Amino acid sequence: MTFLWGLLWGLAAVMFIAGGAVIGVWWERKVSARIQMRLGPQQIGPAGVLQMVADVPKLLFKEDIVPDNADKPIFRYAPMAVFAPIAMSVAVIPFWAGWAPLDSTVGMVFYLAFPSIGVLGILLSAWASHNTLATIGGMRAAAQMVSYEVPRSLAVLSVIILAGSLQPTEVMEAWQWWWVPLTFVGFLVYFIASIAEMNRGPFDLPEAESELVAGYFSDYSGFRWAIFMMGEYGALISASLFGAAVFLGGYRWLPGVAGLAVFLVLAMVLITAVMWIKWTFPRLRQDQLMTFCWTVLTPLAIVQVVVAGVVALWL
Amino acid sequence: MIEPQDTPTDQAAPVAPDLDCAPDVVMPEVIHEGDTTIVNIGPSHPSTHGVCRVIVELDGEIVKHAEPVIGHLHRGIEKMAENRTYLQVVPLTDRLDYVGSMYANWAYCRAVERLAGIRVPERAEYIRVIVCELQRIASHMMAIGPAGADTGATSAFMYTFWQRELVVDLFESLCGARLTYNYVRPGGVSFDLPDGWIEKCREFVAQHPAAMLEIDRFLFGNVIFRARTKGIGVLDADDAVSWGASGPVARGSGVDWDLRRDDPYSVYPRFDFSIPVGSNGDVYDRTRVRLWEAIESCRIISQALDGLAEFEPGTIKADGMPRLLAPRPGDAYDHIESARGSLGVYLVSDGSVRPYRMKVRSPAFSNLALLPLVSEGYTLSDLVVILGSLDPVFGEVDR
Amino acid sequence: MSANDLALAAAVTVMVAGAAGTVLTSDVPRLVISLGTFLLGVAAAFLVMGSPLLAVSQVFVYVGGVLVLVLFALMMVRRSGNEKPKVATRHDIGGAVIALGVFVLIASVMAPVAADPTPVVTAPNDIGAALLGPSLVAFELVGVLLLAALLAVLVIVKGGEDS
Amino acid sequence: MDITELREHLCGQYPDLCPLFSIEFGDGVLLVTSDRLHAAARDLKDLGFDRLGMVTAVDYGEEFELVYRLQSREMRAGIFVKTRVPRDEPTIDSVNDLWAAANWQEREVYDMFGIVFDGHPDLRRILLTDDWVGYPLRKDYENPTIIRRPDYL
Repeated sequence: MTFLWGLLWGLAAVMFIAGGAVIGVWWERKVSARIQMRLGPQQIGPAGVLQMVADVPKLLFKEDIVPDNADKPIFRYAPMAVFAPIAMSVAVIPFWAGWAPLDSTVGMVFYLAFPSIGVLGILLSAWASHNTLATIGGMRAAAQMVSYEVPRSLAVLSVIILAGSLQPTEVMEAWQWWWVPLTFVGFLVYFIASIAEMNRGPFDLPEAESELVAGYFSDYSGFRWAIFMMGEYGALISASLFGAAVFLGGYRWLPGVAGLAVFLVLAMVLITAVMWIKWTFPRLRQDQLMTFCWTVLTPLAIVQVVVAGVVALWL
Repeated sequence: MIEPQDTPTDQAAPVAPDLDCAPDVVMPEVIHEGDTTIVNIGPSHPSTHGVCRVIVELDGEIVKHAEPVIGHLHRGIEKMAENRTYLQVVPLTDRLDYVGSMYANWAYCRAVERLAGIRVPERAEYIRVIVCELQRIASHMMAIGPAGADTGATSAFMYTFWQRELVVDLFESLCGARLTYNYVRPGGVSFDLPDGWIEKCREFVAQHPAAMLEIDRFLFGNVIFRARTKGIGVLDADDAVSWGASGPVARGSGVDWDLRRDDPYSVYPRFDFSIPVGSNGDVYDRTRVRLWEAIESCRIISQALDGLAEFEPGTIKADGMPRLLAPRPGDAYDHIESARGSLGVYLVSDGSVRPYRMKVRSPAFSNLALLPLVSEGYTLSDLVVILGSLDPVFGEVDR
Repeated sequence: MSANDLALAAAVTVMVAGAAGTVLTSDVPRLVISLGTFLLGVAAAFLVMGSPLLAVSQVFVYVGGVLVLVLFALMMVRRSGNEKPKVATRHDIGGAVIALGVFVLIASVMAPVAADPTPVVTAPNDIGAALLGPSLVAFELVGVLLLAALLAVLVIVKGGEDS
Repeated sequence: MDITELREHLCGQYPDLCPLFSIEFGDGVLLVTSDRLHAAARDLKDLGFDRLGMVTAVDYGEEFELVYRLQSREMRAGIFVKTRVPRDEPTIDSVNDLWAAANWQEREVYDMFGIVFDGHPDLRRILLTDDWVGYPLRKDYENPTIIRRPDYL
């Protein structure tokens, strides 16, 4: 029975992420269009909301090209290895008082651990493509994602220390409004490191379209390419939901359904902020990216952990 | 009736001879030689700004050597010109620098006029100055915006492209074409300014500097953009002179050399304008020089629009222009300052109706030759930014 | 045989299959996938044994960190575009002997614990308390060892750049 | 600096180059023999011509004429240097050691005319592929893909 429930929730998470990605694409096109003095999609449906209905079949019907020199089975299934861990990470996000799809006692670590498997999928797809630019993109992705996990985990650690629990629902129950100013630096570190984790601008070096064409997914087309995009938008949605919950309080601001609405609005604001940043900033260079991680974000996160630890002594 | 003489009628269509054995089509994959990797960028790559192939030898991500391989857009325009009359060559020159067609038109026409001893009416000279300064703005927009896009700031590209669009709209109402104008002709220009054009042009000139200052603030003031471009691709002034660099590439390195002032042609001495010069010779200075040049161009255009009022409308062609030019034997060279640098055309006449030889001194060709020099020691990410800052247009590089 | 035993058996099967794949294949991507399978199997075994924190840490550190670094290193030394990268060793027998030795060592240490295979559910708080309580010295020593290893790597890398 | 001043300046500094100087279409032209080209170029560089604008050639049947365009920032003047090489043995000294710009310019002339530049560090085809047969800008170049424009005029 538990297994069946797990399967059902897994399916729901995948549908959630896929649907969210499709909406996210439309939203990003609208946001970027406003930033760039354009209109964005507007032909299909009111304000182009049905654009995605046209886009998904297009991607599905595109030819699925597998390069001759590619390592074919790995090339075919690597996108799933990128997408699946991200879909899994949604499972532990606390949506409602005392409820998360998978209410694990180690949910906070679970959330940090599973997206990190996605790097493996990126590396395998880069390797299997057998393409110079993809290889460089894969190496950049590995270096970047492994590095940015450190400040990201430390930032989340500050909340874990304050709550004294690894269970997301318990963290949410323990959450107090004054944690927002207290962990604000930690939230910023988490937010920036999450952008780097999901390979979005200004940290999109692994796919840097002006340097590596599309990096590790240069050779992908059609639906396999779409899975990469879904993975990217899934990571964006998942990271925003998690950040809105454990750092910004999520549903705790208002009781009942209104709380859920506040939670979703907070996540939406974070998603839009990520898009805003992407369409405004130029891309960092590899060495600048690493320097930023190790000399700015990590020390800040450590300071935040210390502050949280000292405060936690009085709790 | 005139029969075509040499057209093969009873033969099969000629077959291209060497295409399938060209060594260029072999794409090197990752080849390790010692500790370095050879990476092939292009010929079709979003950052090569055309069809350029760069063979890069990488040590990790550090560029050991970058070898540009050009000629993918070589159409043999110099050879084609030997087979056309002087007027028929003008459309060919459009296809040289397709981001700034007016320049090649003008440089070629100046060479023809020098060869044939044609005096151009002053109104036509003013119009030429106006369209070429507008073209400078349009062309620089295609250098500044992509500098943002190369570093990942795609929004800057849209902002500059908007400005270019306004210029291209002006050109469209002037001559009907948006890219290849065929507007400057030997002896003058092809059409006079249409009604209301001057007002539209003044409107553009009035809003352009503000738009440029906005880009200056949000692109050149951006901390990441500065970190990505300052101190990158440094070219010192001596190298710039020795390698024959010209235009913003040379001026970014502090070489204060602009043909509009230093070898004045046309009516430029009548205008008051300054030449922006950089000091560090890095990508940032090269790109920013273009931005200020665009603002200076606005000043020149408004002065030229004022000056235009003195001349009677319609006097845009030299008197007594023959239908078919057959200059006396000899050779002539003339050059102008295009958006990319000094663009010269060398013409040799044998007294017939066709040029005996045409040579285009292309600034983009000379500037691109600097790529191995300025990119060595920087990273692969910097390479595309440096290539973009040299602003090559491959129609002109390959000819 | 309880459901727990079944789950443990499944986890061990995955582990063995992954380990066998790691040893038997020489094709790098497949090798990495096998190793990943093995590590995920270990994580599953931890989960079944009642230690979800260990399981998740296993995924976090080994699959997300160490394995990625291994693959990263292998990509760096990839030789040529057209020949498939292979991992081959001339020390098969020596490697087997060392692996066997390690196995015997662990088995002899674990034998008294393994006598009673009933899973004990360990809460994260207990692990935290144990690490910062009785095992603090060992925990810190491991930390010092890791720091030393990190410094050694730095020295080696720097030395390589100088020469 | 206008052309007469340039002439006086040149004659004052290098009297042996003076008789070779002429004015055509308002441009100063220095006509030298091919063996003296490099020396003349060096003298002109010392005189202040620090930029090599272009190098090109013209096919005059029996001979190729090489045309060098030099510019001086200091004097604000330009000058042509012309020389001729025989068609059956088209060889000339490279000026790459004086101006680095000659690197690509001379490669292009080699590519299009088959003129060999002695002392050039990297004389390869530049615009055409490495295995191209013939030199397209020579007047006698034949290629099946070239269709002559009919003589309407």
